[in-house]
Amino acid sequence: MLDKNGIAKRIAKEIKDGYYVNLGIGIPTLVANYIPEGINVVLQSENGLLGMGPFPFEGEEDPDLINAGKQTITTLPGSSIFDSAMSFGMIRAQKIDLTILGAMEVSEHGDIANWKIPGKMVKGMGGAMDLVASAKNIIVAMQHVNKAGESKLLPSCTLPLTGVKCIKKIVTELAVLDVLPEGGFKLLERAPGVSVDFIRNATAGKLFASDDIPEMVID
Amino acid sequence: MLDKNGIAKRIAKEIKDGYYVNLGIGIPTLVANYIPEGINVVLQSENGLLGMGPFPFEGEEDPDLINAGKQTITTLPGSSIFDSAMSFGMIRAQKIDLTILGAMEVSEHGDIANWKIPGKMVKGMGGAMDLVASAKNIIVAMQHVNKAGESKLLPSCTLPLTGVKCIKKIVTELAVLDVLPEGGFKLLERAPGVSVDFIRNATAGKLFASDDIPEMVID
Amino acid sequence: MINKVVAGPDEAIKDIHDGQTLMLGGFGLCGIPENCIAALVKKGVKNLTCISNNAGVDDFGIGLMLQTRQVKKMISSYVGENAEFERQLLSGELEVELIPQGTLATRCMAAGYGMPAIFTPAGVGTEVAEGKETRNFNGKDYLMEYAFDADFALVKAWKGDTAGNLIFRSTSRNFNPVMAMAGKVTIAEVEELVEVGMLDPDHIHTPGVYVHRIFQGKNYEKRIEQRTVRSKS
Amino acid sequence: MINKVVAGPDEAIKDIHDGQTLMLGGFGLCGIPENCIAALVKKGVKNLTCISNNAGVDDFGIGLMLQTRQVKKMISSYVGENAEFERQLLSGELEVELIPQGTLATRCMAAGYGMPAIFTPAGVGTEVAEGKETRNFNGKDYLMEYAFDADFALVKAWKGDTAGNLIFRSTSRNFNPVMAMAGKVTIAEVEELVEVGMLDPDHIHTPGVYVHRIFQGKNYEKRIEQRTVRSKS
Repeated sequence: MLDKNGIAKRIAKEIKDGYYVNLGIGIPTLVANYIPEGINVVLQSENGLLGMGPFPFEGEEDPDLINAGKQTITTLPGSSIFDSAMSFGMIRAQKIDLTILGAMEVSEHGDIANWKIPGKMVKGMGGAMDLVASAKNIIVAMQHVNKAGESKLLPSCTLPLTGVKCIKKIVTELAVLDVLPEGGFKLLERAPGVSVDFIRNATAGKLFASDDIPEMVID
Repeated sequence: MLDKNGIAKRIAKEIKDGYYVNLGIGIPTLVANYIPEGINVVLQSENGLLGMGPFPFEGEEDPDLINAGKQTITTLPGSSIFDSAMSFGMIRAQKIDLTILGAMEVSEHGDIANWKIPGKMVKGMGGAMDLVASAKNIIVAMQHVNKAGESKLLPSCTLPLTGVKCIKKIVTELAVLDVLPEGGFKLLERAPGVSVDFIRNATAGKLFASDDIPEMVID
Repeated sequence: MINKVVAGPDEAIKDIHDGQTLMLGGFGLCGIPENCIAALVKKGVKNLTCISNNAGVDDFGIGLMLQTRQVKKMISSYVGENAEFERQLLSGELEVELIPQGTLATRCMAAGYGMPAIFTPAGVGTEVAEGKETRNFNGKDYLMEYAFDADFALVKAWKGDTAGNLIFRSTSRNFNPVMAMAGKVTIAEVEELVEVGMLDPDHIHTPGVYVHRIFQGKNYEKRIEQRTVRSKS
Repeated sequence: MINKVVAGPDEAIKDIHDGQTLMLGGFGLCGIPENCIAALVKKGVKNLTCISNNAGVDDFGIGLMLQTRQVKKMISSYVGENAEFERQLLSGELEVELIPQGTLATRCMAAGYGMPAIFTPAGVGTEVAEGKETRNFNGKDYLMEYAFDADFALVKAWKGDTAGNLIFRSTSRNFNPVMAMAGKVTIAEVEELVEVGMLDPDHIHTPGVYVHRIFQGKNYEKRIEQRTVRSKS
């Protein structure tokens, strides 16, 4: 079973040289730490930056330079700044190659819910709805089951949706899965030491698994 | 009867302090020469400039700095440059206070034709259709009659239209006229020495004229 | 050039009235019109509808106007980290319309570009789409969203000149340029106000035609919401 | 950063094929991709649809591609001052679609911003409106115009870096940034190509994400179409 960093490490392997990538808050942010050597990637922050660099050294924080999570960050040589309309313009126009974001639930049809829990204070969708509706390539980083032990990979979402039929790949602490165009989760890889049956039990939606599902290779 | 510079001078009196103005090609361009002292005006060139200055001194022409008529020009302190989408964005959003342009024909309903003569080579409408459709305040600078002696102020346009119901004021070599919302040209001023009857004869569209139409004051 | 300079925030906002709709630039606490917000609190104008990506924190940004109950409605994409906001929302004192961040930005741009409506796929199939026209182009569904209609836009820039030309610094640009374009009246506060001719025409982010009033702000706090650093070792 | 540099115009345009749709930046002869046009003439690719505000003059700009009969169709707002253009148009060799200048710019922007269509009042009630959907918003009629779909955009910038970031100079900006956003593949030629880090992130007009290939051009003629001057006396 993977920890958060393990999930981030596995997702980092999906990033190809030359990709422009948007990382959501939470586990996706960690992915930046595991981008393989020799792979040139440009991170977009949807408030209006291409070429997000690491956190600043202590004492060098610039209040005018933050990311979409409102964290102080830095730029890199080759960075560019733009307004929020252009930022979401390039997202809508699919200039961003890969979007990685978290989810509360994903359905076997690729629907995603990640912004609202009825009865709880709703903070807002931020850019999530724009990102899931527009991105050509989305990976969801999430826990397979919630704290109550219930599967978050469902036949259909129970929570208010963020987007419909948009998720194609999921990486959890247990597995890597594709969402099939005809519906259903296709098991691609198991976390080290996790059995297919264990994953099946943790997956409420339809699961397709062949007999020999390989273990993930992370390092 | 006014010459071209006279028409331009009379139109210049319509410009108020603080106006952003777009000047079309031909007589409208001359208006810039007669803007009264003490009146602050910013000229927009729709290829992407606010704050158009005079022609450059000989030898100081910059091929990267031209106006919408493709003439070499200069900037002024406070000028700004932008792309053509923003330029027409500010035109559509009515941020430009006054547009002055030429016409082949204007109808008594405020329709304008100034881009195409069937059977002749058509060069294109350029920005004219955007300007007439968007501007809140348009003055047409034109000759009252064409070279064949026919009126260009008509009951309805005979040439392909540039825009409909958009012209509110016309200045010709003979007169200043408003286009009435209910249709018809209302005579406001006569050119020095020109009689109302003369203007009436030169106007094919409906003309409304009171008994005492003042002469234009130009200088 | 046309001089847009006013003495300060009080004069700039003097004709903002109860019940009007304001756009406020900024993302989180980054690039917010601190001086204008302080002046609005001082003036005590009420029943405002505020269009802003976020709603500040309890004691800063739009949060200050929430403390004084000046806001009737917030139109935002994300309103977290604000206890007073949450209290007013749950008690029904505050109306909130949550819209996707890109839709928010693009509805501002639409207003500034004279486009009455735009199409975006954001929110298709979700509750955001309820009551909205959906239209298919090339096999993909889009929502039709309308341009905003705001009485005033309050924006914060780094540098500005007396003609209203604005330059923003780093990611404090965010929503400021698109809101500057969108206000019926746009008020810009700047850290440094310069004479015309001091700014390179090629570097101007917001042309002065969009700005009606400009003043040099004071005492910028520029509070950091999430201070994240790495160690030098 | 991702390196977008190619050796020169021949390599940059090597996969442009007969029958494709190209956008070409520039207004008149100002800010046109001179090197790419020369390479296209050399390559001899044919039956092109060219989206460009103007069509050059007889012996410069797109006019060069008209001389060699490489253009099947021009989509422009103004095509004056070109005898060969006129000849081909009248003889039926060349197809021309004239559209309002603002509509042209905004259809490019729509493509770059992922908006399938936009609304503009330009052309309402004229022959431009024929066959188009008209829609009334707030008492005013607008035409629905579609985003362009171009295989390649060829733009000319002043400076660029190896990551494809572009800065334009003065009014040679014109259509270049909106076309740069709109091409499926965007090729930028620049007067000065620099390493990443040499351009201020706040001054970049076109972020590198929109640019697929960049090269430093040579021998810019920058011909002036209407040389207008005043005397010093």
